[in-house]
Amino acid sequence: MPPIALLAPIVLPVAAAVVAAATSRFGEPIARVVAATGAWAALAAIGVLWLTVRSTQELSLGPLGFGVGLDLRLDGVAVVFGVIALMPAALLLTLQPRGWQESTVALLAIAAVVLAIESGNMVLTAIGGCTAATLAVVQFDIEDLRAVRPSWASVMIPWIALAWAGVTLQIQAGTATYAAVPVSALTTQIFALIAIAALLSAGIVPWRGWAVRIWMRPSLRAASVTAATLLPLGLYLLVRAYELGNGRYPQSWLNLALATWGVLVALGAAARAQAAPTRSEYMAETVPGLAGFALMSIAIGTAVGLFAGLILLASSALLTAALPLLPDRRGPPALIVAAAAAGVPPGLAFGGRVLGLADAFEAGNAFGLVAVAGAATWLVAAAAAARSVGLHAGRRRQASDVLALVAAVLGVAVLAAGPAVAAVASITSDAIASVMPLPTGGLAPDALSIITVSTTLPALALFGPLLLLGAAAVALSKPGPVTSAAQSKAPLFEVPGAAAAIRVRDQLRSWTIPEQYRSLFDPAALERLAVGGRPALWLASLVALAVAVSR
Amino acid sequence: MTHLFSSAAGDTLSLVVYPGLLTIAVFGLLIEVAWSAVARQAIGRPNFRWRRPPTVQVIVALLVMLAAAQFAAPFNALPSADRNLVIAAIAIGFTAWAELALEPELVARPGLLLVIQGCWLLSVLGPAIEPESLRPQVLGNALVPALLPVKVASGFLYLLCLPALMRLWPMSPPAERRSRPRFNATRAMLWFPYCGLFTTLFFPPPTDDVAGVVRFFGTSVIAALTCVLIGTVLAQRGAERARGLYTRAVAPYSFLLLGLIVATLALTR
Amino acid sequence: MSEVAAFVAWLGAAVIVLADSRRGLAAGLAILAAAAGAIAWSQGEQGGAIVLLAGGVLGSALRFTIGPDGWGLMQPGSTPRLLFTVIVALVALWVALAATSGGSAGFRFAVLTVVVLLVGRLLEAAEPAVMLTAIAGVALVLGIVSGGGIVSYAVAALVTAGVSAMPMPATPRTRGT
Amino acid sequence: MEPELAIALPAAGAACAAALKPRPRLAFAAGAVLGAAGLVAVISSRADLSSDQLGITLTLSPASRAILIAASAALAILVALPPPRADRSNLLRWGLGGLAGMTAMAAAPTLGLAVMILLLLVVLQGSGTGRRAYANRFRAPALAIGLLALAVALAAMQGPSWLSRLLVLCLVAGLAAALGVLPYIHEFDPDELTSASPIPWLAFVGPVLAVVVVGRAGEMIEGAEDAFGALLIGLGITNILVATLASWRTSSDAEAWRYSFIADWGLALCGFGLVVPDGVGAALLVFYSILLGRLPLYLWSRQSLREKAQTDRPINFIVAAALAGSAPFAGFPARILLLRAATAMYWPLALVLALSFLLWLPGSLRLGRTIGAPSGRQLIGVAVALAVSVVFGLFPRPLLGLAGL
Repeated sequence: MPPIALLAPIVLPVAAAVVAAATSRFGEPIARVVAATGAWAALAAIGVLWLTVRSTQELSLGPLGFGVGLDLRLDGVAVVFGVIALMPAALLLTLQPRGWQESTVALLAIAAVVLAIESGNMVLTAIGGCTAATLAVVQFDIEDLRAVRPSWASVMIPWIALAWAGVTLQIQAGTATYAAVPVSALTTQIFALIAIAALLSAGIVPWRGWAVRIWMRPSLRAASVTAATLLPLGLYLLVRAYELGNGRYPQSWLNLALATWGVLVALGAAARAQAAPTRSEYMAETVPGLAGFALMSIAIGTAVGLFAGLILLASSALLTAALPLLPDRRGPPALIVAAAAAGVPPGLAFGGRVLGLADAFEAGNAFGLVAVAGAATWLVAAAAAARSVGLHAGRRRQASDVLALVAAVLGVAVLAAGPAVAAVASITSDAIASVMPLPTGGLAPDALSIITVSTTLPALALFGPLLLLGAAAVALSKPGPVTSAAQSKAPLFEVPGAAAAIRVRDQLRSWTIPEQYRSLFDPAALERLAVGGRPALWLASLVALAVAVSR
Repeated sequence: MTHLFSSAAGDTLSLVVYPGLLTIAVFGLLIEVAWSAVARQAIGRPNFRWRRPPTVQVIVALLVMLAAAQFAAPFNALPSADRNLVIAAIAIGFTAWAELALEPELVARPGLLLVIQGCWLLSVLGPAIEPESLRPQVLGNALVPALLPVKVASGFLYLLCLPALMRLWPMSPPAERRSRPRFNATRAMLWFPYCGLFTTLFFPPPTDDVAGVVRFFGTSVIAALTCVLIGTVLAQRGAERARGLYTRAVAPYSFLLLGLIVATLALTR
Repeated sequence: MSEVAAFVAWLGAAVIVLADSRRGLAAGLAILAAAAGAIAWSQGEQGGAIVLLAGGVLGSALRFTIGPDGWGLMQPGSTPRLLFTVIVALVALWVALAATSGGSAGFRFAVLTVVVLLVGRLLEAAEPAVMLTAIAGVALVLGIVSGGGIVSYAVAALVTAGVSAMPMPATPRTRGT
Repeated sequence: MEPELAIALPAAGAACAAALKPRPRLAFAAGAVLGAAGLVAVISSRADLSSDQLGITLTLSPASRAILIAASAALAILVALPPPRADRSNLLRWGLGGLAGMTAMAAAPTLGLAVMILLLLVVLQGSGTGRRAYANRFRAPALAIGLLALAVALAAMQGPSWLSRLLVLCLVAGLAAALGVLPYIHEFDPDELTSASPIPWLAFVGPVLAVVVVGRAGEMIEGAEDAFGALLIGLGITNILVATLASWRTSSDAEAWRYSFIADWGLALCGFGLVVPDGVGAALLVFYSILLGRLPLYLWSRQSLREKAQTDRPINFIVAAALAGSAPFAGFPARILLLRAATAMYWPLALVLALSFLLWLPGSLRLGRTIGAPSGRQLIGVAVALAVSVVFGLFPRPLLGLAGL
């Protein structure tokens, strides 16, 4: 496979976007088909590129002019994250009806995400990520101008931070190429910039950030594609940081801080979910909650933790594709998706959470406390999921039975994939080994079980029979009567201090400049003064500059 | 492939027969009868005639058999290295929420239940922090003097939480649809998971012989009877006193335990 | 000689500062051109001096024909301008004699005082003829200080003449791109 | 001979366009041919080919040459795809006149000569018909000439250190006054002809003037380089902060556009102030994005500005992203270079710049809407400007290479 083929996963969606725009006059369905084809083609290209060589491929097309080269690199990590980002995006572009403009912008955003993931250096990743974030904002505005969307600044900050980290690496180490940065160059300050970029670009924050609010829009077309692409991209940065540090972050307390942040994110999502007034608001918290657990697992700093994070990311990817396809009405699809998100055994989310928590315990020290908090958070999320079953739908979106069936199938896939977790581990071992050393004996030596420090998870032997027994038993069981109509339910608990925090926030927002002082802060008056072209002002500023220059 | 089938067969045996579903059913039946007698409730006749079981009971059964398979019970076919405390704790924890999802009318005070479950989870996982191991038998075996205070305090918290988790407290569900007392099969399935986990975590693992079996189940029965005793006392004191106990005593005590765990962690480093 | 020329340059600039009509402005520009030519001559740039003088005189002649009628020297309300010319001269004298070196003191005084006076006039004036005369004077000084040989003097002379030839602009209220 | 031709041919084109005004087609044809020939002459005027046909050595520095080529391209785009109600021959006349003056300034061997040519441009622009009073149009550029003339005069003297600092002050303040950035903002009338408004100083002539002044300053400010850089950076950050906020909050959309030019100039001034090659490269990229992006977009938006038509179509958001300097548009690599230069010099400055980059966003969203719903030639023009911005945003190397960086 010639190295130039590494451009294919980026070029194919761009080409599809051009075709979709060009064929728009022939009707939306054609543009939709073209868009779906482009997304699937990018996914297929990544698969083919990797499967034909099964090792890292690199392409360098020379310097771009601002200190970085067009260096593309497809290694195991890039393949894993590419698949995690592209799979749900392709599904959504296939199943959701979109206008040609939305399809075109979505395809360009997908191409930008692939560029960010395939890029061999940090500055190019920042460019790809910033492009994807900008196009996400454009998607939101095309879809519904009045609905809530992330502020443009909030999605730009992380990529500016990453660009800054990249150029700082260039200055201090002479390069921002992932594979060439010396370990000593990854200082705490640079890592802090990378971490800020990762957390903010994916919206992984404990409060109700944009990653939650986008799921409350009337339409979920732009929200789902954005969540499917930007969430993995954020966590991708933290995984690449392991490569920069030769499998470690600069300080171990950074691992602990990030893991704690991840649990706080999951706890925040669970606490809001258990108080959600409608099922749609509950569903808005599921993906961010999983992202919190994924962050906690990835931050632990071991191969098992990283694998657990990848599993949780894969689960969230499938759920991201399922959520917008769910109908409003109560029924098996909503129940299955909620169960899958809550981590009911022996599902993929269950396996990922168990591995992540087990790894945190085995990491020792304060990580054990983080693990206890994580387990408690998991149960709160489970309680919230159970409570959500009887809630009002909260939205007036119609979804066809076919889409509901697809959502249910995706939920079942998450639930049924648990036994395969060890097989997945043996497949992704190479990817994990490219950023951090594997434990002696490997992660999953026999594709049947995963070995942690103190235990072994017999994924296939234990979860397999449980899955079969469960499937048979549930099929033979008698569904309980729908004992209550949808109703508004009281929260399971009030978050301590939440009301006080809201009061303080409202007070701060209500602060204004007293009437008698407003004239001092009248921007219009300042503007009139500045543009008046008065020589007196010019001479005064000349004197001021003279004083400044004489310092 | 042979290795897969052999290990799958062993795991299935521990899931379905021992210490899995069958053991859970027998143990639960006995203790539930005892509780009914103590609580002066008409037990109702267990209906052994075949009928399609309610989905909620099926889900609970699947969860508890997964949990029971992780116990350090003698002759457990699941290899000791394959057992995981997190799986056991989470599977048991899920049972309450399966009921809330499928039969919400039968769950009393879910909010308070969640708080108590959090305390219980701390008593289960807290002792695992310092040993940095999730193998139940390792935790049961941990008799290092420095860890004993945490272990004892956790065991006490576990027992305090047990009556509420087993719904032996005098809190009535939102809508009891049953006209006459009926055998509570769901609760019966929870006796062994909770009590067996208590035995696994806080007592040294028994040997794989008859004495070991007697010791394991004897300890579990004692834990169950202690739970019944506390439940009876709570029932006599009334709902408000029970609620007060869990909100004003058990929850603060769990924070105390958390402090003890942190202190132990700091001192043993 | 350069000291006399410097004083004459200040005089020319002062006349431009104090005049409001075409004759006074033309006289100031002519005086300034003569001084500029003399300074150039004293620096050994005879050719440049002649070109500069020619440009300045032509500019002065053009200014004589374009602009508000009359001399307009020292009109009521011009006292601050008079003070301005004196203060600038004193400050420039101090800078030229005490604070700086390089070239002759007269050259330094002339350049500083003319530029500052004419920039001050530019900032204060509203009449196009006055502003164009002041900027033409600045062009003359630039011709001396640019240091590009005869070309600088020639360009300065052309600019002075060209600027003085500019018709008084009209300001119709138009809209457009 | 090339530099002389690069000056003379556009000047002749402007003269022809002016002389043949009664016959617009002929005026346009003559101007176009002579302008194209002038562009060829600029392109062939390499730095190593100096000429002294007129008794002085004329040379175009690589940076000036690159900016002149970009300015010519901008003029070509605008003449080929003129804004609604715009007279092509008029655009060409003013554009070629400006180009001739810019080329002359760039080729002049001394700053004094460049300032005299600037003076001529100022007087010529002032002679045009505008809506503002003559004095208001003329005063600020005239102040710039005075300050730059004073700088040239001071450069001819020796003296204490404060003298060189005064020289630096005159250079920087003169440049700011010529451009019309803070604190010397020119008076602005939204309804005025663009050729008579302050916009040409900000968006057409300004870049070359800045390159010339900064380029010549090197040999004039020995010993005061730090003060020069600090003053440029200080003015740059002031312009960024004030102009981005003003572009967002000001009541008039046309004013918002003017402030957005000033904000971009803030970036360029910071780039020049950082003195390292990355900073200069950033400044040049900002100039390219002004000449090939912001200026044409502003001119194409003027019709909808007059009609007060605002739309929220995809094209408006994409234009907003381009104006905000978001990736993949040309502003982003400029910002990356600026960050690198600032980090190399003094990292807290990089932090301030990184935060200030966010201030472009609200104003740009507003400006994007003022493009309205472009159609026909205007839509093609917007698409071309965006495409150029994307190409140079992802691959600015040719532009920087053209400028010798």
